[in-house]
Amino acid sequence: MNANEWTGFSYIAINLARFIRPGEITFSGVNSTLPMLACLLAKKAYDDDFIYINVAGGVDPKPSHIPLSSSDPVLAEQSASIFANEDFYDLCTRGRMDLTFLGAAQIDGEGCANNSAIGDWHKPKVRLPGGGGGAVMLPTAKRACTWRTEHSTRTLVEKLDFRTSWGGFHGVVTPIAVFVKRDGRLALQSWHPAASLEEVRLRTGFSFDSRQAEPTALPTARERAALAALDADGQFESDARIALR
Amino acid sequence: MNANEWTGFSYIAINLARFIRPGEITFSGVNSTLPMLACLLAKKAYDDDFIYINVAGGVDPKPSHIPLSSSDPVLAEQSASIFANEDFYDLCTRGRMDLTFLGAAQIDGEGCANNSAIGDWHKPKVRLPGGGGGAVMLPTAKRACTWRTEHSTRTLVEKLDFRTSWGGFHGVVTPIAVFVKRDGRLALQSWHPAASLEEVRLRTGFSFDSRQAEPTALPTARERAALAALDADGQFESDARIALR
Amino acid sequence: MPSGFSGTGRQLALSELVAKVPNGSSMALGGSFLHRGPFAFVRELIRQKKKDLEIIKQSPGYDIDILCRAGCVRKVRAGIVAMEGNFGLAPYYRKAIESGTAQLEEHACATLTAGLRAAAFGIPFQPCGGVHGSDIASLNDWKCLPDPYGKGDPVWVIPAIQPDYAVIHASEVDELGNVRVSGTYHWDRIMSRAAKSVLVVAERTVDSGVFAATPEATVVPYFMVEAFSIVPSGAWPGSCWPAYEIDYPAVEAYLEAGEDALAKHLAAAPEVKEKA
Amino acid sequence: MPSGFSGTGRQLALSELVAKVPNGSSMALGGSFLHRGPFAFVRELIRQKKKDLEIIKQSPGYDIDILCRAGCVRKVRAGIVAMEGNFGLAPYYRKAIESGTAQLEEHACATLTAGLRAAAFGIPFQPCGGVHGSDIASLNDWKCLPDPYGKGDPVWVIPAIQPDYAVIHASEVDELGNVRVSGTYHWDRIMSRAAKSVLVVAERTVDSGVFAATPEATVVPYFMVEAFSIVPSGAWPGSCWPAYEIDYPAVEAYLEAGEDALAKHLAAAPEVKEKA
Repeated sequence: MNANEWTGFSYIAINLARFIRPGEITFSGVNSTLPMLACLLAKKAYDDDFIYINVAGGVDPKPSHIPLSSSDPVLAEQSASIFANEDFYDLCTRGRMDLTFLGAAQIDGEGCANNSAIGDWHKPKVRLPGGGGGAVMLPTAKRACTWRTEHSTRTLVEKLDFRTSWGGFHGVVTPIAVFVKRDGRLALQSWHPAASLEEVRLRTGFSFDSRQAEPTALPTARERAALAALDADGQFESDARIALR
Repeated sequence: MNANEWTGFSYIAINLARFIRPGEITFSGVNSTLPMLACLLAKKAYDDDFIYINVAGGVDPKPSHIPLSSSDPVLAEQSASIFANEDFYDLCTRGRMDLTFLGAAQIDGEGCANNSAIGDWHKPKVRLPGGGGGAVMLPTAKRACTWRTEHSTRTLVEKLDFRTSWGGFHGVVTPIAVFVKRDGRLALQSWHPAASLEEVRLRTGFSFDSRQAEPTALPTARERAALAALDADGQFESDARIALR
Repeated sequence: MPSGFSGTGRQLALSELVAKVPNGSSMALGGSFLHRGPFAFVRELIRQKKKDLEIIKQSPGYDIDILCRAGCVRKVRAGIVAMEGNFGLAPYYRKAIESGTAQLEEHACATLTAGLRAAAFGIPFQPCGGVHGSDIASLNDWKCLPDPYGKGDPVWVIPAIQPDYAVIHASEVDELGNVRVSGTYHWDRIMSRAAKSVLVVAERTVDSGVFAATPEATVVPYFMVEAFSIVPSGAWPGSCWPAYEIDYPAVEAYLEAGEDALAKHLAAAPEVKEKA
Repeated sequence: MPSGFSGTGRQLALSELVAKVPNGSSMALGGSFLHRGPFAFVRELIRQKKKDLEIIKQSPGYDIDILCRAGCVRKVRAGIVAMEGNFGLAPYYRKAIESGTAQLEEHACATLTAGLRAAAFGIPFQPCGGVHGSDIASLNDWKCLPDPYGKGDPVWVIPAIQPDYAVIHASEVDELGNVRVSGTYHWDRIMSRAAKSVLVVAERTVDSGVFAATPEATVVPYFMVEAFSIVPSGAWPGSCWPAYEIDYPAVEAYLEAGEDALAKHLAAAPEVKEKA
């Protein structure tokens, strides 16, 4: 594969999947198509299994098809149990959620998130979806990861308009970069091989450590095959409308 | 029926049943054979129905036989739902348990209960079963009723050895008397027609108002028939070993 | 209001069911986003021109959007609001909040659940894990209490949230109003315990004997249910597993601007077509 | 300890399952009185001469009695203790408490549940309705907190209770360790969420496909279960609905005085007869 062929959509899905660790309890929620795909991709592409739970109540489901809605009940097909909303939140607050994926509109250099409003909360320019899982899950999960389909100084900011969730993401994936938390701040782990450290720096609103950063490893054949199988007709990719630039 | 034929067993079961009101949510728990019988009796003997829930998770069950254990899963037979322990406790603490039956070893004049120990709690002469439902249910249920198979100054006391549960029973039935709460104290409502006001007073450790008391109305034919059907071979009655004196 | 509901006559027409709800009521709505929401009920609220409603739901979407669009909403208590399923933000909800015509009490989903738990448990407040560092706490003037036992960290406590009604779309009810759902019950269970009354719209009735064969699967026992209606496909344009999936073109048509689009959408609903 | 348990090799012989438990462990036991208790597990604790156990259960009976009789118990946290089913008090438990060889933390059933809820919810304490006026509160040095929102009455809060193990007797498990029970789950559900680890003894295994057909009925998902054993009739001499009822003569025989009676009872247990 040529680096230029690696689309933003595939970059995010695969790099989110790479955060999943063997044997760990990993959760994907509402409004989270890319994490849903990442979890399903990891099940297909990696030898080591993990415990996949999702907001539809599914536990290691075998969905008959991949739904557009990441909370679709199809995601509980062939599940041997329904692990409902109260249950997975409690699992998280008692400290046994290894990895959760959470959405974020703005992310700051400490990995905190704004999901609430652009502008003043009380007089918002844009009212965003809101707190969701974050304010409770981000500080209580062992690790939380997020993604942004736009890498810009509007989304990766020096200062959040509102701090919906505190606690700091373990990992953040954009179309051109992967950040991980190091010493309480987001550090660049790798950049899209078709981008560059300089581009990432220019398009990021917060300062970050890049000393250990390098180009992201290209997708393996298995990662590519798994994603292709999940998005056979390319609808997820086209719906997501993710551009590198 | 002659008053002398009215056994203590039947007196308690029927008078507990008479506390049950139409349409109300009524609960019987563990270690509560007589309330279990009272609830089943009320379903048979009275025209008006009520909502019967029990500790086996049953809601208006139709048990195939009447179990010796009042928490037996048979008490959920034919139930359309299982209303499990957390659920009925929550129902009570949020103020929607109309009537619960609760055991008590000692009862004082305010209708508070000791289920914990005879003698000093820390050096008990007799270690009793313990708190159970009472400490939470007695003060939060709309009404709670209890029974004692022994009517004596050891069981109906001026001062409890230990106050396991506060809140005051709405009703107390013994083999010879029915008390109800009036102005924050147990008042005598009626006495067994084969006993007398004087006998009740002599055998009760706390003082009580008896101004509205009268002999208890004899069992109706339906009440007697219902109890006879529930205890066809008389095993409950013989196991209970309840003497008037 | 009685502690429990019983007796016959509790199965009503949808219009009668909705007529029970006074203006100004607070209402927890079951389901999540486009899945198994009480959407026929919500549309009937609009037809009956209900006003000043307070809507309580961890993850509302279509329901809160259409209610805001029709001007029925005074207050929203929610965790996350979106259409989902690739439809993005809920535009009419967004407009209502941005313009101030509806008031938002923003929650994390789990803090809303904590408030419902407090009501369900009969306690004034419920501690909730997490929350620290979130600006939502000060927004809502939530309190953080130290552990009186000196063992744990201070914990945020959420005040009780007791809706007047929990409104649930069920897979099936029996003739008494016992409720079962297929798949996840989302937050329906805790809503049913927290609310003063539960109203149910179900896809169908089945015989009580079916419920009695696996009573463990009943989510809400009949005595919590004040009344219920049968509306097949009532969760349209959302899904009701496993009977039907999201009707994406219908959601798209709903999202078209203008009063016409709304009227057309309301007229196309299964509870209307059923009658016609 | 991992957050979740997975992989094969988690089905063990009963002796291996029990061998996982170190002396001094705290253990929540499922079921209630003589119903669906993990009694084969409890007897194996005795055979393995476990010591200093802390037993946590709202309504223990046979289990706590036989463990006290065998000298395995250091501490009991319980709501109500009795043999039930007309057998009255639990005599060996009673003796252990009266003589001080075991220590009792007396609860109301619901306060014990509150403590388990605190652990399950990841919070240091859980408010619990009722309790006011009970001498149990001062016995345990429980605290009563005012409502910081000034709306409700002061409420008693119970400190978190996190057992090392929850031990459950299940109607059936699948090959992964998913757990179903018939009838009420008593307090098994909250115990499984509160404990650091769940150990299960089940009547039988069934194919995962059976579970997948009605996943709503699964009480404990496999990833909470550290390990499990299959012991048919393992709840003997108690009931396991609908397979078998209480074996009253066996309970009566157990209650006979003397070491012989205990030895005979242990030898008559199904987990022993199975092997022979």
